[in-house]
Amino acid sequence: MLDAAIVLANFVVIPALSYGSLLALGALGVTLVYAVLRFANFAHGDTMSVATMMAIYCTWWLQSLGIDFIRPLPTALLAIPFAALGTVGLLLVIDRLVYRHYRQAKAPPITLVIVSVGVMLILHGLSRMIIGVDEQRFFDGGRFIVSAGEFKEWSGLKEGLAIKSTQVIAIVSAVTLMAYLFYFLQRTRTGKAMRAFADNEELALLSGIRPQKIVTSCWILVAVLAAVSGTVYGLDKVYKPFTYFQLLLPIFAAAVVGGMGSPVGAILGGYLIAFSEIGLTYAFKRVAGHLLPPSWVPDGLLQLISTDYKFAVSFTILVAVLLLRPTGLFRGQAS
Amino acid sequence: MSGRDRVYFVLCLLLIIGVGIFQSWNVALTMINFALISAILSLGLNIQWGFGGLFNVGIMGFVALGGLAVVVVSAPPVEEAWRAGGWRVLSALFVAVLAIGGSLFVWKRWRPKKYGAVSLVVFLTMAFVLYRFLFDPAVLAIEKVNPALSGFLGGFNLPVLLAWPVGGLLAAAAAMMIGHIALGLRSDYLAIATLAIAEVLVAILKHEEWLTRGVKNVTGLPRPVPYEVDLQQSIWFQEWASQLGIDGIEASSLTVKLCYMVLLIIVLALIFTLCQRALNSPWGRMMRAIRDNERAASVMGKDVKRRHLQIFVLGSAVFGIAGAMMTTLDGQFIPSSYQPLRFTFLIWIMVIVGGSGNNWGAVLGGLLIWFLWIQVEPIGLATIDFLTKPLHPTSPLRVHLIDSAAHMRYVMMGLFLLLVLRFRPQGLIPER
Amino acid sequence: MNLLTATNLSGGYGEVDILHNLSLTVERGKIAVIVGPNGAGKSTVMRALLGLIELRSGQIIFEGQDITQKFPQERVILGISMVPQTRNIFVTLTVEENLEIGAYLHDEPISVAMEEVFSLFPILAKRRNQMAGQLSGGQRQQLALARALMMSPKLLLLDEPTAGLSPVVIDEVMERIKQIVAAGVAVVMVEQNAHKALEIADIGYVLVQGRNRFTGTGSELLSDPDVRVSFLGG
Amino acid sequence: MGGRPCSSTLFLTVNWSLLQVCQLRKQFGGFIALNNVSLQIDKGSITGLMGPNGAGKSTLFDVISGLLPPTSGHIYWDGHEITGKPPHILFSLGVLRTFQIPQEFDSLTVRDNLMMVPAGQFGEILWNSWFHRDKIDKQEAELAHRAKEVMQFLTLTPLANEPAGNLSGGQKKLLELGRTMMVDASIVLFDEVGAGVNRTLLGVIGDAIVRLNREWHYTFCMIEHDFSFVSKLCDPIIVLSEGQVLAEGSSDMIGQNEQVVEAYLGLNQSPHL
Repeated sequence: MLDAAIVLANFVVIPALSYGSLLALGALGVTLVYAVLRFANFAHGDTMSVATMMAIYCTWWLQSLGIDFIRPLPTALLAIPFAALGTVGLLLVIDRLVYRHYRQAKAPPITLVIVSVGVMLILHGLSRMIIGVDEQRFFDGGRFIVSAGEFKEWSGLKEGLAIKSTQVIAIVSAVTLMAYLFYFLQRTRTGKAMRAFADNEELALLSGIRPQKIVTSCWILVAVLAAVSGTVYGLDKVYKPFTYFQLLLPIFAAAVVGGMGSPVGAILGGYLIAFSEIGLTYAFKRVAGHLLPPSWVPDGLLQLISTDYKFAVSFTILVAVLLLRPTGLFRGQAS
Repeated sequence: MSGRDRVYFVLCLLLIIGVGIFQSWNVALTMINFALISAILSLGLNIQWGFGGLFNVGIMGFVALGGLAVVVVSAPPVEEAWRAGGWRVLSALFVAVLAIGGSLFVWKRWRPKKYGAVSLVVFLTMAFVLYRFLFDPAVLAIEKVNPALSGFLGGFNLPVLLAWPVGGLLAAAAAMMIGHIALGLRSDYLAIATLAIAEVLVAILKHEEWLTRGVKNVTGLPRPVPYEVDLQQSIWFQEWASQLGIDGIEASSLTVKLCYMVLLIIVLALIFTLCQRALNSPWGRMMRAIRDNERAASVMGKDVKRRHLQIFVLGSAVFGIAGAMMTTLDGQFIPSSYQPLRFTFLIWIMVIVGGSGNNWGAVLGGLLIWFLWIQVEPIGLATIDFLTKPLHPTSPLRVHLIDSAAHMRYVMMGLFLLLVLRFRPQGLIPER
Repeated sequence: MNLLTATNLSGGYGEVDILHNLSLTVERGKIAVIVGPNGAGKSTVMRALLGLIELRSGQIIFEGQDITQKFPQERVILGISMVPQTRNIFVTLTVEENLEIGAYLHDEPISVAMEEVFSLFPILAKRRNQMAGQLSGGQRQQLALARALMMSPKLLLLDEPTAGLSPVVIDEVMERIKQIVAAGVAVVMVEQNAHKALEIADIGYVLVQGRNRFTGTGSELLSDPDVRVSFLGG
Repeated sequence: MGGRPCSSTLFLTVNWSLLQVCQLRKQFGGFIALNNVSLQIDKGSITGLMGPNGAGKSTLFDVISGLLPPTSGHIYWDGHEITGKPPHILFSLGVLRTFQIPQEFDSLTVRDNLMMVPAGQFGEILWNSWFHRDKIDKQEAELAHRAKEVMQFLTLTPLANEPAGNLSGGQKKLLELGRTMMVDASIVLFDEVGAGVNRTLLGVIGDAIVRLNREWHYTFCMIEHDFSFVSKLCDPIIVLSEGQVLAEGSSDMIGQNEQVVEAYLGLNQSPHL
């Protein structure tokens, strides 16, 4: 019984929690842009990619300096603030050069979506050009917080529980960042102004809120979210420009499922997508092996959908939600 | 077409001739062939976006379906695989279709009743178990049949040219289903939905090995034109080549490419004529009216929903045809080669740069952007090589820059798109 | 001295003028009401006073200062606050947050202003932590007024504050407006509901097709038979 | 209250009404835009629809023309129920409407804006546009001829090849009117044809409406605020207030109806008081 729970935690719950945390951060980035600037930002995946690239270079630099006082934590954590700063600068420059023109011309949202596709291509090309298409590993420090062997010894169970340090980092950093984001949106003057602007732009203008300030703070938040989620994802899995481009879809899925424009929705959507992706493609045979008498355990893997379709799961959920309830499960901004 | 528009096309032609002279005619012809297919894709998107204002970001999926059509139509059948589990797979798919149809029926019938949702879940679970019971062993059996060479069901061994219209029909059928459910969405949601659906389609093609061999690819697909080897060995061809004074091997490869080119031009001309006729007719007028103002068009008696579905299906059929042509040209079906950057976003750049709403513009965009897509790399390489000449040949910066030139195309494409959107939003050849 | 004097305003959206040589004045602590048939350009006057449409000619003086060329934001800072007719609250923010946004341009602490506003609208104090979207129609209208008052404006522009409200609630809202005026704020109010509005007006303007047709005190206008008929659009 | 009573179950009365609206109700959330409106529009009439802002006039048009589904109630066309039918079906019955804010097709020329109107054009079928050009050309020539007449009638001829998006507000209104003249409409629902139109142009439009009514036997129902304009053209006039029919009758009756004047002034004898 306990063994079954451990297997489940090991292969479903913990990976889904850490993956879901990162999806949630990504979806928050998409949803903020949607709420404040009112378009679906196709460039977000590649923004994360460029941010991560900055973090990787910065990590290498710190490593070459021999700075490792935060062992056993990975050096990359020290690099995140620098990457975030760099991303803030990048996004503000892009906004000034690209988006601002269309905002002032009051272009329809669809134009902005196409524009963001252009930005996506440029960022994607830049990351390929600068760091290359290959996988980059920049993780150092301790791999495991709890290793399977230690756990078995300690608990005396047949199954071991392994918790990777990157999984814990993902969950902790996501929760911290989300907490800060909600504090910012709910408690600070600028955060409230941002929500007011997202709610009713004309009235916000009548109240003296300057749109440029809101837009700037929105991009700053998006940059920080992208830097943290991108870097931690790279630590946990691996960094590769194309993978980050592909992350765009599960992120969109999370944002849409939660309701575009709703921060709470984005977070719940992130976990929902992560749990269904991992849960539906996990072979439950090992769990069943601990729960059922040996003669009852079926021959098959007890896997609902083959792992090949991991990504497809989130897209299918996305499409289903779009069709049945386009405002998202948690009521985002309706048309 | 105005004088300036002609200049654009002449410019395209000159660029390609330049490639022929400075690189090689073989390269130039390959480029032309793919540029022609790009022009067809771009026409397809122009039907959807330019005529009707539908924001479809799922082009890749329909192109891939067109590629699948080539496999299904023209690959030789694998008898052993059919015996091993072909019929069982088909019956599993039949069960799946029945289950989906049945669940829709149950949902409609029982939803108001108390146990509607429960009965639906029970029904679906049963259907799923049955489906997996039929499907899994069959797939295993098929994929075991000589996995290094086949391991899939194969096709019908029919002439490959037949695959082109079949690809169109397959894509149209898929578009019909997708359109029925997705076209009611707002434009940006439609974009996300189509992007996702295309990914799912390609994921299926990538992983259903019994159908497509998956990552093992289907190679050696038949051709509508002669093989180089046969040409080289035939006496009349050798004589003809020596008369022209060209090397036999090069002559054969040029001839094959020219044959393809003729076929492609025929198809492009056909689709273009149909597009032009449609656009310059009351049908085109109605479509543009719907695009401009759906509400007013519906009050003026136009059935907006049906028309949207019509152009969605039509444009997707064109993608399917182009996809089949591309797979034929490659001679192989590589599911993992379908990437949204290449098959969806690049087509969007073609239409927007060329001029959406104008068929000439779409064709121009297809030709021009394809040229740039291919040539940005050598041009970039030459530029970097020239600029970094002063550096030592093994200096890390120079090596890195030269390595990265290959990826400049994405940056350049993004830049083109942004520049055109900003300074010439109506495209090179505007709607009218 | 007049707080606001607008003289010979002409302009509109695009090429067609909606306002033609329109003039109006408001004194401190007084209420001016603009009434007239549908399509007379009443709401356009409001937008013109706040600088939301371009004027072709005319002049607007506020506190002796020519503000004709100023941006809407600058006018807000000078003390002109507007309550639009629709979408005039932030539905996803709480009542209190709506008021905080109302005082966005204020640098000093806003608790005093907020207490004042709450004493004027006790119902809002009770619901200060509720989402504004959950308020009833009349409460929403009160919140919209309260939000505009948080800026401590000298002039309040109200665009049909009673539209879509039931008669009992209309009385309530009118009562609040009277209190606001009594506190020294000048009000320009556009009203469909001419009877109720003219009853509390210090000065009334009847607009017909973007022009001044009648001007007078509320009761004068109400008793004038020509005014009554002109409401049918003549 | 105004409006004739009508029973939706026993609809056997022989009458001349072309369009009959019975107990129509439309609710947006808690807001009641139409509160059991019953009225009828007689064949060949020019019916005026007046009322203060927010009385529900445009909503009534939206429901009749199929853009909005009613919450409850029925609409009959020539005795047949048409409640909830989609706009393009109603169009084929001859129900045309214009919008308060002109809804032109801005990238189409003025001529194309007119020529796109008739339904079921031969050339609107894709197959025909490919393979039956000659027949299309013939039909197009007829349409172009009609469009030319309409443009002449409305003094729009010099703008024939201009994209409609470039027109001024008044010209767009004329174009809206012109679109209704491209087909043999049975009833035209006109939403504020006079808004933003100068007096001379309004005269032109008024004349056109009368002529269309007399010569082409159009039935009109028009929302209009300018009482003098309405009283010249319309008989009867129906006044809506707060989602209900307040009064109905000739222009003289309406002009002297104290209730109507009061409604406009905002002193309503609303029944829910």
